[in-house]
Amino acid sequence: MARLAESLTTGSGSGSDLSRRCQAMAWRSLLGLVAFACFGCSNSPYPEEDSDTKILYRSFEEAPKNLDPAYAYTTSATAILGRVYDTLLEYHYLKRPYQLIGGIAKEVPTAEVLDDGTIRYGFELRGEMLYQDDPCFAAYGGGATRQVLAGDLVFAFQRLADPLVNSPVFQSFANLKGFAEFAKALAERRKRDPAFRKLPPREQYRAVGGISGVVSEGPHHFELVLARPYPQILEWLAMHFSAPVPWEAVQHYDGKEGRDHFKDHPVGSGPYYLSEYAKESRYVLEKNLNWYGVKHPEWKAAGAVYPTSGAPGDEAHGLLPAEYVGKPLPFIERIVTVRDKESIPAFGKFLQGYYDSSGIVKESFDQLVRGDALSEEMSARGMKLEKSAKSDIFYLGFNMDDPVVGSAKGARSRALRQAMSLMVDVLEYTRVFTNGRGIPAQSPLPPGIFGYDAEYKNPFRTVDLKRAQALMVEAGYPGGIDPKTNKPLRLSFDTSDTSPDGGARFKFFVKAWRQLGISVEVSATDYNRFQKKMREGAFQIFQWGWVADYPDPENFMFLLWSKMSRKKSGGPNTANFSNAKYDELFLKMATRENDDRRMEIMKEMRTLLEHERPWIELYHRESYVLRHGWLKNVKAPGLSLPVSKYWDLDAAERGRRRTEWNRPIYWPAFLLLFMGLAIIAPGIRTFYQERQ
Amino acid sequence: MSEFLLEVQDLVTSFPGSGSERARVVDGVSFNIRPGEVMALVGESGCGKSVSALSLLRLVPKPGAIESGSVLLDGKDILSLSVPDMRKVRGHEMSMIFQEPMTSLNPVVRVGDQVVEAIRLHEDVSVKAARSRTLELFKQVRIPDPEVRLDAYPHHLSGGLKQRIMIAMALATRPKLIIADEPTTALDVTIQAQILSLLRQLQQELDTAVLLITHDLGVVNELADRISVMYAGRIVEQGDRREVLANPGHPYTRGLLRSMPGLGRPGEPLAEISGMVPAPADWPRGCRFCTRCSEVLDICESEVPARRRLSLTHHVACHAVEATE
Amino acid sequence: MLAYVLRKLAYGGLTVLGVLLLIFVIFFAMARPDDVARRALGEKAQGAQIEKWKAKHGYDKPLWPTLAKPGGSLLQAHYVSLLSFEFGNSDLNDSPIGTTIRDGMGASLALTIPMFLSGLVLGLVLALFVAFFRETYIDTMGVFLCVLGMSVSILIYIIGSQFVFAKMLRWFPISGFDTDVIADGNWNLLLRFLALPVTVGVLSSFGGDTRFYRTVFVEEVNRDYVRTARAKGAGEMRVMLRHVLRNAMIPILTRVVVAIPFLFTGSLLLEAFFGIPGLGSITVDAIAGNDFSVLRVMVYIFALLFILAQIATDISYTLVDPRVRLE
Amino acid sequence: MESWMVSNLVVAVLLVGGAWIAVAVSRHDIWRAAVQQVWKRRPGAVLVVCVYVLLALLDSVAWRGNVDTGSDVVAQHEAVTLLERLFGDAQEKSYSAPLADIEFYDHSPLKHPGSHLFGTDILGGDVFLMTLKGARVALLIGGLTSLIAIPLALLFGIPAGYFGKRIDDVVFFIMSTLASIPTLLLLISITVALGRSTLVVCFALAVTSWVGFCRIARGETMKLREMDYVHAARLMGASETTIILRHILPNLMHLVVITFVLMFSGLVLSEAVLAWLGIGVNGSWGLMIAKAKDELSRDPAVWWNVGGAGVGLFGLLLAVNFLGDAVRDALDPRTRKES
Repeated sequence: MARLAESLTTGSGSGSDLSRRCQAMAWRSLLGLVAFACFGCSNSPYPEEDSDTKILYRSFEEAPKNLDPAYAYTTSATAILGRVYDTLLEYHYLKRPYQLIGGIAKEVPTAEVLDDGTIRYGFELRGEMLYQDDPCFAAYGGGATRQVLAGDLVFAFQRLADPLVNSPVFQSFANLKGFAEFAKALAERRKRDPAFRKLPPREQYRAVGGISGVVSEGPHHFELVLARPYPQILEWLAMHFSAPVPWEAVQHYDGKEGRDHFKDHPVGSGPYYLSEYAKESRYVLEKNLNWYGVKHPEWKAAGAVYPTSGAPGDEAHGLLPAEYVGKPLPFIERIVTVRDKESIPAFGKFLQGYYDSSGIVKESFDQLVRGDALSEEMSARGMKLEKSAKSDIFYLGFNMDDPVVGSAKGARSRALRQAMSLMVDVLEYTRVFTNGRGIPAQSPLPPGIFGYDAEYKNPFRTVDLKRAQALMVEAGYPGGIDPKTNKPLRLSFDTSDTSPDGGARFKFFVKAWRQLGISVEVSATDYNRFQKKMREGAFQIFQWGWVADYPDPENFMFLLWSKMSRKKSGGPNTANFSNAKYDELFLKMATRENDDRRMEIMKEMRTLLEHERPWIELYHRESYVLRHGWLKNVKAPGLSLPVSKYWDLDAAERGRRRTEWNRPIYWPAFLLLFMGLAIIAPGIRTFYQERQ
Repeated sequence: MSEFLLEVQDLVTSFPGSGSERARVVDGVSFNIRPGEVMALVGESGCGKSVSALSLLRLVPKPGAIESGSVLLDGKDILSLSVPDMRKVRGHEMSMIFQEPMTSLNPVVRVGDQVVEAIRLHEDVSVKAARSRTLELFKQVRIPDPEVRLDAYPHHLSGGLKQRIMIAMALATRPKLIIADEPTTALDVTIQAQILSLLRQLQQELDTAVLLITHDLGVVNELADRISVMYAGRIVEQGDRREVLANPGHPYTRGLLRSMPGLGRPGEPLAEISGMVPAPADWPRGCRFCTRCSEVLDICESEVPARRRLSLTHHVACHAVEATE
Repeated sequence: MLAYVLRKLAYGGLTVLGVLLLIFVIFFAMARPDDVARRALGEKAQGAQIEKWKAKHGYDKPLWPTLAKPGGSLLQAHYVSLLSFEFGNSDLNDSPIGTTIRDGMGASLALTIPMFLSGLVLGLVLALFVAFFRETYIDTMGVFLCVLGMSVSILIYIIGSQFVFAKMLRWFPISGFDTDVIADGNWNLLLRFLALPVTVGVLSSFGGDTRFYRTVFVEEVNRDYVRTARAKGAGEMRVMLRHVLRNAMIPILTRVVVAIPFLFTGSLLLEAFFGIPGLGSITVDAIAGNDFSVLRVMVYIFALLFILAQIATDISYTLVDPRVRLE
Repeated sequence: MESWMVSNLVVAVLLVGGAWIAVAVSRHDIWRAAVQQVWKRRPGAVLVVCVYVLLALLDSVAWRGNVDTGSDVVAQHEAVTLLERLFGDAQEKSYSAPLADIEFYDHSPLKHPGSHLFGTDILGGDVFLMTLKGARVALLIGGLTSLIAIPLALLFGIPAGYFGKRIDDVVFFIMSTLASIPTLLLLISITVALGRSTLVVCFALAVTSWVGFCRIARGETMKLREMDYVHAARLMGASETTIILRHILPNLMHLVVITFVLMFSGLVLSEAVLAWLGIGVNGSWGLMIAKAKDELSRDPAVWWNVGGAGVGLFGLLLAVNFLGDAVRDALDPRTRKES
């Protein structure tokens, strides 16, 4: 501009002179731009020097809130905790249905029924396991690290019971002998005794006497005693809740004097440790050289080497390559996880090679997937597609306390629910909204869970307009007309999903029910308002989903257990379904091992639900995971388990691909520049000519 | 070289009108000024005086534009100068004093600096030198406490002082011609007299030519050597001050004179010219004064009156006047 | 002057108290402690856990003070914690809010300061340019382009620029940021991350700003003192830079200084779409996550900055306009 | 009374009101001159705005019956607007491109091939029709919000400016408090506190936008209060109410009109951002654009939805912005002076 000013003020008046100046200016700015283009322009979000290391790049949408293993219960936290903490048991990487294998414990124990009716599980721990290096050990007179002891497990279980930790899984562990009593004693003693309150947690636990059903004998033997049969406890042991926790870490990281909080500073014995944690934006996991799998490759422990066998078909899929089978884990040096709140930019970065794997955003599905396989274009880029069924269920629920759709009117309202269930076409729904991803649900149970029956077809879950109309007559609303008002029956559909996308999805259901003459109004409110309605039972129809905590049918069937009713107990039975027969069957089924009798009971429950229709089951999600060719040994887990210790990647190949895919295109910049000049230059000339 | 400092020939300045036609606000104006002479351009507001003045400096605001004519300053054709050359003329050879001293000074710049700027724009002198020149100028225009005033902001000063500063600014580079556009209209009567006498004095001291634009015949009487009377974009009468005032040829000039207190005969009621100057779009085809003229003839409405000579130094453009050849 | 500033500050303090009350009313109308707890603990939390959570976070107190127990209300706790700048911990993830905000501010400023400065300079230069060529087709086109720019939603700018510049032309990363980049001084990478959001930010506010500046300039250009300057023989450039710009600074300052608080609070949309972990992004998370404790602090800080900025505006007037005196 | 009847009634009121304003305007020289000047300067903008208003009116007049509703039983009991009647039933299954004969993704033939000028959306609705219907929502947002905000601003601004002292202090306190809260947060909080509906969104927008005009009204009133004719009226014994209603208010009307037009585009744009945050108004262009964020990244991209909404929004804003300039030039005495 200064140059321009100069040329204008001293302008001698001849147009050609001015345009010569303009040309000079244009060339100069072009050169500047080229200079920037050569050195500064690149769409890579990472520093160049990292490109040769075996770093796995991932993205996350929601920030983890809390990394206390006893407390954290979100997918984003699990992604860190599952890698940082080792658990007593683990799931086999390849086998399906899921199979528990030893983790810290050498083997999966069997239940022993004791004389007093309690059930005991005994665990033999591996010796010589170390925690990650952490200053907290030195703070209490130790070295850089120390051994993992059975006492740490006892401490971890005591933390689960501690009311101050406020663990979300308290109920699930309450079947342990003495668990609830311990919690109560702790609370009372704290209330009574201010001096006691000031003690470190470990000493408090010790002073109250511990949990009678959680015992360690020597450094490597650990025992659990259940007061009641609860076979699902073993599944819980494969989760981070009961992972061994060093008391030093809990005591040291108290948030005082510049120290972290324990919830932001996990200290574990797993294959990775957390080396950098900017909660809102990114975190880095580094290979833990103290991990027993790294220190003792000769052990060939099940969870520490690449498996030698898998599920049928794994071999053909290249999941058992010779160069990996039996090799010690982990292969990847570092895991960098970066926050991307919006799915579309995140997916764009995956396509550019800056993330190694990604889910498929539905918007790009049609470009990527043809039928069941990857499109040719994507295959040519070396991408691979992994599919798996997730252990979850999405459903529409009725509020069973509602006077119109609920159970109060008995057979009439049941007929209404049946009619509405008959109208929802899940296949069409998944086709429109999830690219056909999703298995139509016939009952609450998803595939891979005991009790799932692929043959079973729910008679009320195939579209049948005639039958639905007949049921409407039965329900007292012929043609959908409410005899009271002489107008179509009005119902309301509540949701807290206020996104535009959600709007379209709910309209789909509304459109379906309109064919019966039912006018359903969607009321999309914010989270709080929605929660209030749910709490108070002031709603009629809603959509909800449930993701399994562990692969057992009990974890699904309890969603309709009357004790879990949202209105009465704040539990997850949001339909407020209450049926004596169902409750009785549920209690019978819950504590049984997976045997034929259990199967029978569940069939009975299924039939009951089929008829009562508190839910219109929609679908079980299928997860499609895309990965680049340089990422190896990937098998998609249906549960949210961190399995990246089994993965490997080829950094050199990745570097080549990234460069190849991301060469900047510069010519539009020059074009723009020239267009700008072309527009302005004649204006300046005419302006000056006019002034002469 | 002619005897005139400034020669204006058939100057036409127009503004966009209602339709596609442009309204000629200044329509064929011609006059000239000798060096050291005071020429008064007289007329009611809205008759094109100010636009004529601005045309001389080529400062007609957009979208107005000078259409044709010629302006010669010392024989130099102002209208064909390049923009930078024109800039050298402004403030240097020809400067202007505006009607509104209140708004014509930059409110956020010290008044001294504004005068310094006027000097340094045309002369390559140091700030210090320019400042001492400014101080001299302030003294010359009789500003009390000139040292203090140098650093004052316009809002610190009264209207009269501001106008003195405007005059100082106009004199800064000793121009040959000063255009004074109603320099006293916005001031109190007592201040008016002071400013007028100051102008008169300075004009005589410096022997500068002045184009005085005013509607006030009293001012004219006091200052002017010659008078041009303007009505609706045209000059209707021109001549030596004494001749025009003593023997006005045009009914419009007579009207102006009659409506002046003090110039008519004592005891006689003040007459007024009925109506107002019509807007440029409504200007009649013939004599533009015909809608308001008390002596209107048939011919007035259809034909533009030619210039008639009353004496060697006195012209008038009126159908009702007989030329004395 | 000092007395004026003190009086203004006192008035500002009163406004802050009002703002705090408004925040309290609004947020507690918005969220009941139960809802906050459920959002923080997740869908699977049970009744007893929620009660414990509420007790731990102090949400078990009554909302309003009562005669019997004037001390122990939430309202009082609210005032005390904010006025003493003891922001406490987030409802959602229990991390100390003070630290979160300090960290986020860095990222926000890294985005907003370049955006603000380049937007200001570019807007002023272009407005001067357009005003300089007023009444020519460049002016008409400039105004048209400004209105054009104002008539496009910022969402379209963001989506479009990510599509064109990052995906098609591959000039810049689609999104991303790394707070370490600032600490490491990796300017190349930082520039790469910021190029696109800064461009979008400038583009979206550009039309309105430039048009405003132009209006101010054109208004000033038509003033008498400008005519005086020209009559003195000043060139157009000189007229623009020395006379017009200085007078135009007065209305422009109001607009500019009042925009400064927004620099600290960041930009909700840009930060969300470009993955910049600044305060805007934190605010969006807090909105989505029902994090009352963070939201109220954000509003409070904004209000403080806003009030300070207004006083700063008043003071800056005295710097550019000799006619203004603060009394 | 059902909502469609209300809507019809509103149309009637608006038409009568419009006619009344037209008559009033034609009687006053200043206003008539202003209208003429605006028309002369920006005839295009005026025409475009008129088209939008016409569309909005067409989409507001509704009645029941006389339509073929296909499988939709409920629709027989619902009112259908004039605009929808003009288009008839144009439902498809899902996406189809503009003027296509087949569906976009599964390539099955359409029910109404070639009739969708802007294609169809995810549920098979005609995008062109939706775009046109968006005009009503946009005008509703702008109009209703102004209808709340402007009287609010006058209600607070005039007494503050006229009486000064305590009243002024209180109003000024309210204004500075509101202005100190970030707009977006205030908007969200209000919608969350009051629930989500068109009315609430408009109310929230009004609460966040009235302060600016209130400040102007207050300042202008202060100026008018010192005018000679106000003093004269006071001397003649006119009551304060009379002075405010007869002398102050009419002299603020030009500011009202200018504010109304200038505020309009900002409101419609704000709604688009709100839509992204999930608090948009049903059927608005903002909602269509927020959806398009996902649709554009589909591959092949679904661009016509955002295209339709973008064009609709852009056209209106462009016209309104130009109109706003013209109206301001015609009415604002500050810029009215000839240059």
